[in-house]
Amino acid sequence: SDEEEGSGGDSDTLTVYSPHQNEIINPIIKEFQDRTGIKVDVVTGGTGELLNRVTAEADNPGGDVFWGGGAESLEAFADSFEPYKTAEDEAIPADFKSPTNVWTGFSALPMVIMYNQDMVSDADAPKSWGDLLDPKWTGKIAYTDPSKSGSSYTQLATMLTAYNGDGSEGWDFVKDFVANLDGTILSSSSMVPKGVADGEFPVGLTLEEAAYRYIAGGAAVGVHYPEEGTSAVPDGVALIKGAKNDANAKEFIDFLVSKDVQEMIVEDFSRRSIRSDVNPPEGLVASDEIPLVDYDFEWSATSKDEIMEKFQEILISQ
Amino acid sequence: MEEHIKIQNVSKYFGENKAIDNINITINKGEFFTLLGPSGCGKTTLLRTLAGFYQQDEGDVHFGDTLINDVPAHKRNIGMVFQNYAIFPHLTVGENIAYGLKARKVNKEEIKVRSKEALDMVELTHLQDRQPSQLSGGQQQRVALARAIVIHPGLLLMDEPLSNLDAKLRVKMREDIKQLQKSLNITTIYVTHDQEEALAVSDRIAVMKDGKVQQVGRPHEIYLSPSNKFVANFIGSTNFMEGTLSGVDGDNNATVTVEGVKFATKLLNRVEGKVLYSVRPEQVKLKPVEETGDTLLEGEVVDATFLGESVVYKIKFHSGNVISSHEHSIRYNMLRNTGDKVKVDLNPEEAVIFNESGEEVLNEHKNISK
Amino acid sequence: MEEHIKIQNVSKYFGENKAIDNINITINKGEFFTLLGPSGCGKTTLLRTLAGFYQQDEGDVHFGDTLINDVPAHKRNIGMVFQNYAIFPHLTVGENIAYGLKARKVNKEEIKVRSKEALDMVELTHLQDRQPSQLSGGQQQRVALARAIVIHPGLLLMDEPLSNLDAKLRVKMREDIKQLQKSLNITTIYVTHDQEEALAVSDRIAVMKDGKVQQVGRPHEIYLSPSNKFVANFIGSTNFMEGTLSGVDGDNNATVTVEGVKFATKLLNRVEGKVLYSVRPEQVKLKPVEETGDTLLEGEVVDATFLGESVVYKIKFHSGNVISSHEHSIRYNMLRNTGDKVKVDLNPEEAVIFNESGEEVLNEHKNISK
Amino acid sequence: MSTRTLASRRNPFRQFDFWNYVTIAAFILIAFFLIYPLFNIFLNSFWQDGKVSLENYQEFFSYKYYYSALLNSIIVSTAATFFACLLGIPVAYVMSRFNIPFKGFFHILIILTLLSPPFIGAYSWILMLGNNGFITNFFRDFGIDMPSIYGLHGMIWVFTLQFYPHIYLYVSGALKTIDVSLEEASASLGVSGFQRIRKVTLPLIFPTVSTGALMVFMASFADFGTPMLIGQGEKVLPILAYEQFISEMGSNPAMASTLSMILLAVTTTVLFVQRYVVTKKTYTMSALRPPKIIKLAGTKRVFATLFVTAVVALSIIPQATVITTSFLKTNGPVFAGGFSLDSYREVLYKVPQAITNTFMYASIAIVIMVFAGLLLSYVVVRRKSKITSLLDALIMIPYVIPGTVLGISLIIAFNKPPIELTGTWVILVIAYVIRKLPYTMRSSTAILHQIDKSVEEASISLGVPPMRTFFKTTAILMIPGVLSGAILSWVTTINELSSTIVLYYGATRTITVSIYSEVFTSNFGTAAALASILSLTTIISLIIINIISGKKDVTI
Ligand SMILES: Nc1ncnc2c1ncn2[C@@H]1O[C@H](COP(=O)(O)OP(=O)(O)OP(=O)(O)O)[C@@H](O)[C@H]1O
Ligand SMILES: Nc1ncnc2c1ncn2[C@@H]1O[C@H](COP(=O)(O)OP(=O)(O)OP(=O)(O)O)[C@@H](O)[C@H]1O
Ligand SMILES: [Fe+3]
Ligand SMILES: [Mg+2]
Ligand SMILES: [Mg+2]
Repeated sequence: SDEEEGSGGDSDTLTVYSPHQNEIINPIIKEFQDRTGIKVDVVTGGTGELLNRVTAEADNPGGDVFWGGGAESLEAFADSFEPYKTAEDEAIPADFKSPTNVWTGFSALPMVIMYNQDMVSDADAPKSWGDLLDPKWTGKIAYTDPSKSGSSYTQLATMLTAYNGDGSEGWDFVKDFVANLDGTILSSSSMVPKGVADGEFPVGLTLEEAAYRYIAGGAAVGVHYPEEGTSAVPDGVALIKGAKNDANAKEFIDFLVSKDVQEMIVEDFSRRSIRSDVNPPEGLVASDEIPLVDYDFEWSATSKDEIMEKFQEILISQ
Repeated sequence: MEEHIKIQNVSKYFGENKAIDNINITINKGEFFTLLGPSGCGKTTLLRTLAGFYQQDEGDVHFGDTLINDVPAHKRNIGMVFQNYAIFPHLTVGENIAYGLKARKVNKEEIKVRSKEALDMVELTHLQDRQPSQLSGGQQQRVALARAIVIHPGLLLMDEPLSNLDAKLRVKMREDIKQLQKSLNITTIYVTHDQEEALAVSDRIAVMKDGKVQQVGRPHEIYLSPSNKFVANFIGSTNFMEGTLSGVDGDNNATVTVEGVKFATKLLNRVEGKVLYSVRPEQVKLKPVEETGDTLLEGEVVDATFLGESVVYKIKFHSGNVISSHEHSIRYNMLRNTGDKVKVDLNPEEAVIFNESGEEVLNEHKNISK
Repeated sequence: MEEHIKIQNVSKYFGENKAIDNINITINKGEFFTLLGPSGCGKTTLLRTLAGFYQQDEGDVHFGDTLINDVPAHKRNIGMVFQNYAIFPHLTVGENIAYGLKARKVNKEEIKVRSKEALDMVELTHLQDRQPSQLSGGQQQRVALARAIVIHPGLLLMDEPLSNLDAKLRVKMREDIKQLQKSLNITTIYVTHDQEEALAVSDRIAVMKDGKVQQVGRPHEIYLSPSNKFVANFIGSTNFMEGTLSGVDGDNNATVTVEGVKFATKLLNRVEGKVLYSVRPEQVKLKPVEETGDTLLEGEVVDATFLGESVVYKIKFHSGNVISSHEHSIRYNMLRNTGDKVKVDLNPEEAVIFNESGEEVLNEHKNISK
Repeated sequence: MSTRTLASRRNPFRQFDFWNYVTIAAFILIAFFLIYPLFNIFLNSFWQDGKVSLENYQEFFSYKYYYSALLNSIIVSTAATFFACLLGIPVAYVMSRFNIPFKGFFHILIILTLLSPPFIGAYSWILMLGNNGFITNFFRDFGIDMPSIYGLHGMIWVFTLQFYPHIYLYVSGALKTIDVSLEEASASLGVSGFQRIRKVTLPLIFPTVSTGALMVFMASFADFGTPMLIGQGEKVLPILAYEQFISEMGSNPAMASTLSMILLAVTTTVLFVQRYVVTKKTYTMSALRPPKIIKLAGTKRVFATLFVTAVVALSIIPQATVITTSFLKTNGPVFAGGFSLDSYREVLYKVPQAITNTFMYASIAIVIMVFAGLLLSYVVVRRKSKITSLLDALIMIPYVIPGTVLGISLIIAFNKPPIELTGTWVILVIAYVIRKLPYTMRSSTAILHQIDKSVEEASISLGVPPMRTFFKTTAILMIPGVLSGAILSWVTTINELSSTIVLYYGATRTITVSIYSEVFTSNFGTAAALASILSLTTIISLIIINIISGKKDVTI
């Protein structure tokens, strides 16, 4: 690969911007350093903060790779990234990479309905998007503002897709759903699993991975995969435009999607791999058992403004 | 006469330093009582102890029959004028004055009337709405005075309330204070460094030094019959001259020799030896040099200071000793000049004879019993 | 004599209020110059303008040949004693005094010597290491004084520097100040409300009222030959009596009638009509009631106040008018009593005759040319 | 006032001294490090589709979604300010005037309250008073339904308890410089106790109280962490602004800027109102007779102590929660029950460098801030003019701009030659100084209002030029008051997150960044361990400050 595109780059360092948790970052980075001898600097922070930082630094990028953040978010900031087709491209299904190669998936993240088992029995817990309209959940659903969170936007787009055929392209359903939120709308997606686990909310919409961290930790929570079908949009990794350590960055991306690393995240972190040749983690529902809608990533990306505007209207008119 | 304030064996320390030392004073209801003494002698400290801002370390203070050692300041019903004024900077002149009345829930109408009275008295009616920061020093002091007086307190404590006023205004104000005090029968304790003021307004005066009371008495007692050298010297000025007592007879009649001149005197006790002969400058009479007499001394004018009303001469004797003499300056062009020779009458009838250390009065002088 | 300070047409406003109004004064090198006037007349304001803390709104100030309007305060080489002391609360007494010397980079040894001198002068040597908060009011004032003097400034400005000291100490300090000032030839501008002090120490005095200078002159000029009623009344006290001028001849000799008694007088101009006859209390001589004479008036003692050195009598004439007379209190038991009848000599030779409004002097009185 | 105008007519350069240079230097620095970086934001708010327009403002005021957020913000901030005064003033008064036992300890705890680590503060209130909160459940067992913490009242509650230390610190500083003879005068006129405090003490320290109140108002007006957690449906302005700027889904710079501008407009108005009122109600006092501690006896003392204890205990709950949490056994985001030191073990490796960084940057920043605070407050107070008022207002801007936004503007401004500061510690220090200077600045101006000018004049009359006079007299007299603000600056700098998060790089990582990255990945155990370490080191730093400032009458 081409070397030293950026100015003054030092070929044995790499700066990674990542909103991932340290449990994941530390072992993987260590592995990468051991293998390549490249010294990695990690800058952590919230997805939004890091993405905006990348934009701000456009004239003189401080980071090389953006690792983490939902695909929807990365897509929203596509201007800040350099398209890169990984060495492992063939092993990755189209669902898990950007059509324009702006990002590449890292792990697959199905959306789930999470519930607190102390507050609601497995049987009573909502099992479908439709169940969420039940008046008994009025004001008790933990849901994040989709304009703020990529994952929440994905949930919205998934609902729309699931009810696509209802004559209003799913918007009637969303209207009812928003009505049932009763004004409770959270500002940060990490508050959903936390809130459900703590019993602040009986149910919430979140990522499978986020919910499983609580289950693995021993919290009394459970998940249902919505019967109408959910989506499994991945979180991703992307090459920052103008990266100073461009070569190392690419090497790192390739490394992340390589088979052994993907196997490692399945085994060690119970995450679903984006590779077709890696099995899902033990104890998790098998991928093919999860009901999936036909999530059109391109549609969700291109119609983002329109969808958000409609959602805002519904929200504001409450 | 009804006793109002009783100060018994009161002392107050600042660290090692005894600021007031075993004070015993009784003050009568309605009395105008003045504390007089040099800077740092403990006047403010005593006043603040009475006000309740300091707690004495020893002794008791009674107001009437009540022991008030432990009564907090705001329950003592006092009015106080502070040495540094302590005007409320956030209130206007008028509000400062009405402050204490409002606290006493006096009705609005009366507040107005009494504030007006007080303002008139201190001649600040026209500045009623000014902020204190826009007042001159003397104006601030007058606000402090009006504020304390307007509440008609049971006990009025004033710490040099007139120190920043001009002579004219000071005289007017002290007369007003005196009059108000008498008409309302307010017991008043007054601190001043101005002995003339003290003499003019006080019913009684306590002269203090180093935290101790030196003498308590009516103004002319203090002035004319000081109980020791310090008092004699502090109140007004005094000429001290060395003298010798001799020839004491059974009736305590004796002869005192000063500057070589012998005067007869009547002693309180039979003593002889060295003494201090003290005579006030205004009692030293200057005569034309031509005059003669057994008790006249010759001297020379070595200095003359014009003080308006009077002139202070320094007269030097042949012995080299110098004394002062005050004369009314009736005519400026009749002033004596430096170098003039004069005859001096030491006026033994008015003189006070102290023992050598100045601690004790030796002679009888009845001139104060008027 | 060398001119040092020249104040030309200086005015200063506070908002609408003219605090000083078109002041013109020239002060000579080494002169001891005093500003005297009632509270609020603008003394502090003028002093602060000279110090550079206020900028005058009109007029110029020269120090020597230099126009100093725009010279910042710290470059004016002045020493200033503030009316409210303005002691540095965070420095000890000693540090306060050494402050200005340090700023002048005086060497350590000399700082010590000069601080010691200044401390001795204000009698605070023993309190050198105290914090200002532990000082009495008078002690604080003395620190302020020592601090200004120790730097031996070219111009010393003192705003009531002795107002909180007792008479004794005040006299001592003013003599010390005067002596130091003379020996170092420091031009000094002194603000005081104490006219006696002003008369005693000043080379010249400016009497102010409502921001305007009323009269500038040597002490005895001001006292004996006041240029208007205000000055006559403000400096010392004065008896004002209504009179009538008549019978002016070619040489301006005339007759003035007061309380029915006629005195001869020599006028400056040919005028007749109503006048104010003013005579100082100490110039009013009291005689035994038995005495007779054309110019003697009969009166009755209606009040007597003992002031130590002197006694103030209020004498009521048959007309009902009351005047004051001061007499030296030679003997307390010789005091006149209320109700006593006396003869009064109005001493026309010392009297000043003003026109009816009190603005102008009408008669000649040469007694000041000594 | 006429002095100034007329004097300048005579000679415009007369006043051109040291302080003019300070003013000019301040403007240059502010222009460079504040105006220039934020310029884009201001511009953006008037920029829509490539042309100047007021569309964004129109939109703001026509949608309830937006303007109700403004309304909420004002309600919350005003109420929080009011209640913070209600708590802070009495606590300050009792602590500085009476012989309360364990004063130093309480004092540290109150300061510690400010050290509420990102999100954890509000989170611990959720643990107590949330739908499933500890206290909520406790009362529910008795059949009492507690109102939930969520909503405006919850924000007010949390802000009050988190920000009353501002009032406490400022007021304590002011109470030390009051001239007691004024209080004595009041007592001598028969007014004492509560009445006296109300009629004399409070009006006298009003400038300081109002400054403290201003800071509380600003702090609650600008905070988004707490509303984010417990606001739920109720939005406040900073959340909207923050979300618009830092959205994961791409930001709307125009609306974001508009929100910032409105945020700024409100706070600037409040600032000017406060300044206007303060200048009319400012009184100088000579601190020659400073107050003494009153020895309360018996029940009064117990009562006073109980009062302070209650307030302190209530406000320290978040800290206590944090410390307890740090010792809990955790399993990822879930508390597993039982105690352990695992959380500490896990974070220990990254702590030393982060601590060094934190304290090094904060130390450099605080030195600059104290210095700047002294000088600038002098200019603002003693050389009052339109220009210096503007300066004062400019200095307050960073206080109300979300730190993240400021951080991002700094990146954009200093990301390319000639000045490349991104990635260095310098840019962090700059951000800290800009953001935290208002605390020091406010306390300095407040104290300066109380210091008698004649002390300075005395020094000048002794031949010491204005600048040296300042450092030798006024500056020293200001120290106790300045320190009360400087401590706020210090503690909040140590605690600064929002700008750090976008400005740091690996080598310049601070403790709060570490805490944050744990918090947003829901590792509350390790976050709490880090936060506890932060608290501990802060306490140590405060004790050291106390020792160094020694006799200068500073109770940390
Ligand atoms: N800052 C100010 N603002 C408005 N008016 C003022 C201010 N300072 C002084 N004045 C007014 O100006 C006049 C002159 O004040 P100044 O302080 O010069 O008087 P002073 O002669 O020193 O009086 P005192 O002997 O009482 O100290 C007074 O009427 C006073 O009220
Ligand atoms: N707070 C204090 N700490 C220590 N010493 C003090 C304190 N206050 C006063 N003193 C000392 O106590 C003595 C008496 O002080 P006080 O203020 O009573 O004097 P004063 O008679 O009022 O003097 P002045 O006429 O100068 O005001 C002085 O020597 C003073 O230095
Ligand atoms: Fe998210
Ligand atoms: Mg005193
Ligand atoms: Mg004055």
